[in-house]
Amino acid sequence: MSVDWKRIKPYGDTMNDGAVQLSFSLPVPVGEEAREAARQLTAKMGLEEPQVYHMADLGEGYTFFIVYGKCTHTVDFSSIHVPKVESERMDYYEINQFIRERIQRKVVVIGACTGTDAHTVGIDAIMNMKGYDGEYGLERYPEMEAYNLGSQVPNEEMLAKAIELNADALLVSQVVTQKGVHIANLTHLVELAEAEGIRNQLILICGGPRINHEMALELGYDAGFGPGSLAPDVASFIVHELERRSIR
Amino acid sequence: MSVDWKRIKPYGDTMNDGAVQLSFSLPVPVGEEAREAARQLTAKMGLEEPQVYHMADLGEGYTFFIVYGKCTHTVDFSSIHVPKVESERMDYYEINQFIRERIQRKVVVIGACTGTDAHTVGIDAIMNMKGYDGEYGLERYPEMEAYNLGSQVPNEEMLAKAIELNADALLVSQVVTQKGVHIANLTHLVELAEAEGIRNQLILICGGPRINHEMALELGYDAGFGPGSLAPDVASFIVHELERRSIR
Amino acid sequence: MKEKLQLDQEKIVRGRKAAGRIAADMDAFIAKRTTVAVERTVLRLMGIDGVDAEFVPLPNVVVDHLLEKGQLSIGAAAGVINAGLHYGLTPQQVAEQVATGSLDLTAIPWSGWDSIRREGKRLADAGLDRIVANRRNREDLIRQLGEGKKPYLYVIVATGDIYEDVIQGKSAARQGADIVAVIRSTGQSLIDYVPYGATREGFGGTYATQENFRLMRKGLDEVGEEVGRYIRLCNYCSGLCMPEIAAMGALERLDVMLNDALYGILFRDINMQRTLIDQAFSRMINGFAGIMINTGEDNYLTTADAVESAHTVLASQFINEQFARLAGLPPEQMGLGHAFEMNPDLEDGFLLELAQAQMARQIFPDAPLKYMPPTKHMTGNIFKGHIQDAMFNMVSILTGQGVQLLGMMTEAMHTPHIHDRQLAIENAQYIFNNARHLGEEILFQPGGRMEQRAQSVLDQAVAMLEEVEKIGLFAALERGMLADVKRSRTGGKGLSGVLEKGEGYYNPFETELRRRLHLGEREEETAHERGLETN
Amino acid sequence: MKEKLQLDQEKIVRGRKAAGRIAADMDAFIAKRTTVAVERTVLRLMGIDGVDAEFVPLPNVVVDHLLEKGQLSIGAAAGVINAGLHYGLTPQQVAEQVATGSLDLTAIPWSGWDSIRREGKRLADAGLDRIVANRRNREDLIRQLGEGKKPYLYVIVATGDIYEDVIQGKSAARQGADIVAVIRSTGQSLIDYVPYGATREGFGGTYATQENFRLMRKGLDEVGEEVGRYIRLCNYCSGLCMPEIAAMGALERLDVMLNDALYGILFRDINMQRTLIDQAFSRMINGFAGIMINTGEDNYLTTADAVESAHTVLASQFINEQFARLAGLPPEQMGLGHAFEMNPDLEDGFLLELAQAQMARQIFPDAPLKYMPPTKHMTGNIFKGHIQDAMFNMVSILTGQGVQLLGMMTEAMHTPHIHDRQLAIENAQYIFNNARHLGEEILFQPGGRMEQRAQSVLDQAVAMLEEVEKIGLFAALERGMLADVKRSRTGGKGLSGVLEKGEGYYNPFETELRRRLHLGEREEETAHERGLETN
Ligand code: B12
Ligand code: B12
Ligand SMILES: Cc1ncc(COP(=O)(O)O)c(C=O)c1O
Ligand SMILES: Cc1ncc(COP(=O)(O)O)c(C=O)c1O
Repeated sequence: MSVDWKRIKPYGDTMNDGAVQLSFSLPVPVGEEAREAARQLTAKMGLEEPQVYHMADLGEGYTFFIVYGKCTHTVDFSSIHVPKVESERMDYYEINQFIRERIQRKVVVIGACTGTDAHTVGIDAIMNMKGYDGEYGLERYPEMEAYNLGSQVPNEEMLAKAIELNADALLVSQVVTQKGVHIANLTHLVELAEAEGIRNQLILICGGPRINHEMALELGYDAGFGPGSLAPDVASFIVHELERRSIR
Repeated sequence: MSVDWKRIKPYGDTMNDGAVQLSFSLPVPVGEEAREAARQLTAKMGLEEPQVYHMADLGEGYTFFIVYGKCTHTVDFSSIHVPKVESERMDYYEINQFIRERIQRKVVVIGACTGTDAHTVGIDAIMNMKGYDGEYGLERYPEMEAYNLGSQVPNEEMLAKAIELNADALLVSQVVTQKGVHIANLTHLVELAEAEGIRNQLILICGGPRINHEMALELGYDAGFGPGSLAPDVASFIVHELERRSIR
Repeated sequence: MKEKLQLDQEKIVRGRKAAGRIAADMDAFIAKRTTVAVERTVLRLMGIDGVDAEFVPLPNVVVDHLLEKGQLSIGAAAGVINAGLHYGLTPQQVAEQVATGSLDLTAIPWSGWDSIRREGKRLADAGLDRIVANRRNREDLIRQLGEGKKPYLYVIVATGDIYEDVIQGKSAARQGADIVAVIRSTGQSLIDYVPYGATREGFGGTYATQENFRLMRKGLDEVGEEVGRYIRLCNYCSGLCMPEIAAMGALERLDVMLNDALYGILFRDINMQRTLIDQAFSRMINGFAGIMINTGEDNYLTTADAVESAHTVLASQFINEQFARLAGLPPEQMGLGHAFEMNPDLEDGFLLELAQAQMARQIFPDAPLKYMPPTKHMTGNIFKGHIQDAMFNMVSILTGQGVQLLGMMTEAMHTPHIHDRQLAIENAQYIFNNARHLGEEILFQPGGRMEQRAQSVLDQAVAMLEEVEKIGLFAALERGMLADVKRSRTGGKGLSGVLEKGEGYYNPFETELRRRLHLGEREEETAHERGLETN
Repeated sequence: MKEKLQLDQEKIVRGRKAAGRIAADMDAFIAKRTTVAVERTVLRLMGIDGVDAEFVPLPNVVVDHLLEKGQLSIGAAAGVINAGLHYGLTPQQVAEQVATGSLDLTAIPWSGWDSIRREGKRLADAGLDRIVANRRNREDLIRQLGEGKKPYLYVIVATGDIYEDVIQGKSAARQGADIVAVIRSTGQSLIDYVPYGATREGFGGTYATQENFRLMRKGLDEVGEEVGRYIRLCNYCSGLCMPEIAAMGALERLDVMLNDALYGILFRDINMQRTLIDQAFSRMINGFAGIMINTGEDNYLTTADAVESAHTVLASQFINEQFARLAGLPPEQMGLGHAFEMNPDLEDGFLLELAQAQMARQIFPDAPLKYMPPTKHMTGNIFKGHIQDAMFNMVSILTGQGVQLLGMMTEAMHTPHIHDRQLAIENAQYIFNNARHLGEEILFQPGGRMEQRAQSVLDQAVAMLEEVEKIGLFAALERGMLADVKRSRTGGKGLSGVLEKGEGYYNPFETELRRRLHLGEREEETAHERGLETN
């Protein structure tokens, strides 16, 4: 029963039993052939003994399935390395002190929910005076000047504001992700910033429920923050990055 | 949006989007590395853009995940052929008439829930006088002699009964399937029957929630009946098979 | 039957009175104004449709033309009718010629108000008769096919592609859905025109276009016929094109439309004058078309806490009710909104929610309340989410809600997949059937936690309404008294589309609607009074 | 507090009286008999453990030896004690020598009843004191660590491998489980010995062995310490080794044990005499050990319909209650069973279930009712299953059940996977917390559907009990009056293990237990009377 870290497999009730549950629909009419199609599909996914435990007719030639099977794939857990925001997390007081002592001027931060996205709760959680989950938002930080532009802000408008206010960091929130609209929108902002020649003067940060740091880096951002992020996480990153850049 | 029957893919809200939901546990402690392991595993299963939407610490070094992703595998629906019990399904009256006219003697049937399995509801549904789901059980059929041996019947005892009563068909129910106990038990019965040299004189039928016809054939049975089967399904098969054998 | 919660009836009357005055005051303001959207609506109802070479909808082309020429303040109808009379053209032909630039509506000899009003009346009758025919058609179909039991099962489709939406909607109807709503793409509510034609590219929803309405209507009629149940179609009015979309809905036989007097202001930062004027005309159309409106009180609780802010929902329901009354919309068509947004981790949260739902039911006895599912407390844990939705269904069947917007277990990740909807419907069907008459069998402890909760929400709502009444709705919105967002009277989107009505302003449809809806002429003196009548 | 459902109190008294007479009559029968299992139990309590070269447990070896020699009817204790006294051996040493064949217990000089009874009393005190110590230990741990709120969250583990079970049990405890039950392998209840040692190969469950008990106890104690909550351990008595397993449970500090007076007869075709004799002694041990028993009324509804057969559950609860009383088991340890097996597709099924659960709560006010989840209506649709389980949790918190055996969404496919349990616990925690005091806030319509339902179930149960009382329990079982299965008095498994007590029969543990449990000597004349006392 001891774990082989090089070959991790799903676990139901016996080590390496591979137990996995799936559900999905297929564009085929309900019936035994549909059931077999579901079985074949999951077999292709590497499941042994796939069992279709439930099949429901959705009408219009579609069928829904619930399948259990034994996954044959394994993962090498020992080799996993996840890029994380590396800066040490400070608290509200430490961050302000850090700015006073090491940056010695106010840090200017602009936030917005961009494009056609109107989900402001996330960016508000990071920025609002009253804060979120027991943490003050950036607007409360005495050593920061924080501007929350609100929702549905065009990328152009956000960049114009960045230039106008000589911003240190831009905080972009993206919540709607259907058809990859957030990717397109986030990429567009980076391109605009590069075109304006100000990419390097800015710390570009994005966040949202489907964002993670690794993906943010891939999109050309300096950091990405996912679900559960709080103001100190972001602020710590910003001030460390500012210091790092000034040294460089 | 038209369906390519040669390349069927899961469907969420757009043809061929491949949308699939999975859940499983891994024997790794909760954390970002665990999340990545789940992602990698589902990627190996052929999912693109796997998203770990939920992760729960199960303690003891185990973590539970709910993942959505886009399945890249496809299935050729046009080539699927599922073996089915082919005999035409008759009703109670037709079956009895068929026996009177074409078999011209009582058909002897023995049923049991074998091995250590005590789940009699299934076999009772097929055999009991009062029937199930609006269909009389085999005990009610005037042209049949049906014996229900009940639960936890050893294979040896069942075969002895078959010889004693000169049975035409054996009906074996298997409901407990943990660790493949039903496979072992069903195989054992076939082996015993072969050893006794009476395999060919018997119609061997198995049934249960995890049984299907294809699998029954593989195990050496003449037919298998899964969830939702009713007495007329089985009886139709038996009498047709008896007639077929007598002709041959 | 004795009411389940003993609430202070006096308080309810006071709340309704305050809301009545708030609405009536505003109506006097509205009476003197029109908007580009209202005028485009008039043109649509006159039969103008289609787009110009740049894909600008013809109603926009004509209204912009008149606005530019400074002639919009007498209403768009007059110019178009005048041109029609002069050249013997239909309104559509007039619009097409304006679009090609071959016609300048301000440079045509004036036929005189008499002929114009006569032709206006004729066109209004024709337009409204089409709507009446749709309404009859709906009633016939319901009579023939029957309909689902209440609470109606209401689901959304939101693939972004109308053809996929039709499939998903039909599938849902087969599962048991009674109402199918097509959610709009992000951003549509902030564009000042209605896109044209069938669309296949939306984000988080599908554009509301007349062709899309038609395609969906056709699909649902087909499946309704097959399953033997009339399937209602829903779309969204609120936004910069509120009355236009109401008209489109009336013309394509939609059955339900989202229409909230304040939503655009609070949640989309649309200018308050604009939205309040637009909502009035849009609701007259909804009311006349026999369309049930759905108000958007659920939105209050997506940002605020359901315990702390429950009273804002009730206050808004009172206001929406009074604006609807002023538009001649009967209580039976008032799908007032509220939502199950109680934190699932709250001890006894279920009690509080049950109390609030029961309270709403008692205060608006004739309204088919629209109950929204848990959304903000839904997480990536679909299994827990599915039971949160079950609890929501439980409250609904216990309190007799009218329209159940089904919760989806995948709420936190994507707009519904085809089977998400099936599972949601199955969830509701199970609970509704298995606990069908439970509401009749249980009573609430007099003076208990639930009664106390409901009474305290009512008290807070009434206090709030009386405060708003004192300062007026505009000032209240400016102070952020609703939903905690401050809006300025001249800020937000769409103010430039607001116009004071000029001397001789003429809107043939409004005139005819007021007549047919038995709404008296608006008189500023009596407005304050009229708002008071309660049903 | 006024009771929620107004039930006919007279009927409740009549039901209890009938059950009391049924049990008392049977007790007179039991008093005169013993079984191989009872005798093996005595040996186990005297400290005999281990297996012989063929893996036959030593208690079996010794009892079989005495049986063969025709000496078992005076009880197994006498022979072993006599040998011990004679050779200066411990019971374990005696048993080991019997196993190797080096000792014939029937060929040893007789020490005389006085010495034997003296030594018997000493051994009984030692054995029972070990149990007392366990009981104290449990009480101390609960005092130190605390325990979960009621209803206790009860989950099963059933991997077939005790080491996996420990992991799964500890994981469950961390999620919030209060009771962990290790389900037995299929078939164990029909073998007439208890397997030995740690086992890793079971089907649909894990063998109940004393070593497995110990391993699990250790695991749960560890995790209980860490999570700061005493975690109860449960296993199964009913079967051919009923009292033996009860003894093992008492020795290894189990906290809960399945123990039903009729289960083995009805659902495992164990001979009725055998089970009834076995259950009596097993319950004395459970009672004395402070172990809560769980009866198996849920089983009635896995084959019969929950509407039609609800009264059989109640009748059986009455019978189980009276047998428990005769064994000195206090109401606080009577986890009487019932189950949520109402068809989910039944209109108003939830009302009926709620009525039945409330009825049980009122009729057995001091018993920590054990409520079983939906099983037979669970299907491969895990999503619907999860909400069926939520409804079950809802009924429980509304009616104040004591022990909630958590439903698993995967009920129709496999014994629980590690996360199935986590989701089930989350389900219950959500519902219990979110609707914690709802039961206090709702009343039931007097004379309504629910009250009528409960009263009718009660009426039917009482009629049935009075019928059984008339003909006696054996005859009733023969006629198939319980659970629709007919059993013959001499059929079924295990009859050969039943013996009439011979002249001078001696069971030191029974004697000492009756004393410590303040159970008077059994007298056939008064038995009929004693059964009548109700609490
Ligand atoms: C509340 C809500 C709304 C409210 C928004 C109110 C408001 N002012 O924000 C209203 C009702 C207006 C709304 C409307 C719509 N919504 Co909405 N909505 C939600 C809901 C229920 C909760 C979102 C939320 O507030 N989460 C709480 C916050 C705190 O979490 P968060 O955003 O993840 O933020 C945290 C982190 O991600 C991070 N973070 C976020 N941003 C940033 C930025 C930076 C720089 C950093 C460092 C960190 C950071 O920190 C935050 C705190 O920890 C979700 C469903 C759900 N349960 O998640 C749907 C959801 C997001 N909505 C959705 C949709 C489709 C819509 C609509 C388009 C539907 C329609 N067609 O009408 C509209 C249109 C809105 C628009 N134009 O964008 C979909 C999106 C689907 C998708 N994946 O694309 C969801 C998932 C619902 C669904 N299943 O359909 N919605
Ligand atoms: C009822 C039940 C019981 C009852 C059985 C009563 C009885 N007399 O049958 C009781 C309470 C006694 C019981 C006990 C146990 N059970 Co049980 N039980 C169930 C339950 C809830 C329903 C089974 C049922 O009756 N289905 C209804 C019938 C009509 O359906 P069916 O069997 O599929 O039969 C149909 C078809 O399959 C077919 N069919 C079946 N047999 C045959 C035969 C032939 C020849 C033909 C033609 C057709 C046919 O026709 C039938 C009618 O359409 C299931 C869970 C579930 N919801 O499915 C668990 C379940 C089957 N039990 C299970 C287990 C583990 C046990 C125990 C081992 C638990 C324990 N350790 O205590 C015990 C031991 C029993 C034993 N020794 O076998 C597991 C099996 C896991 C697995 N896959 O291996 C299940 C799935 C529950 C779970 N998730 O743990 N159980
Ligand atoms: C009343 C009302 N109108 C309209 C909408 C949709 O508006 P939009 O299309 O702007 O997202 C909503 C959304 O919830 C609403 O509640
Ligand atoms: C009272 C009682 N005892 C024992 C059991 C388990 O018995 P077995 O091990 O025979 O399956 C059950 C099963 O549900 C039960 O209800």
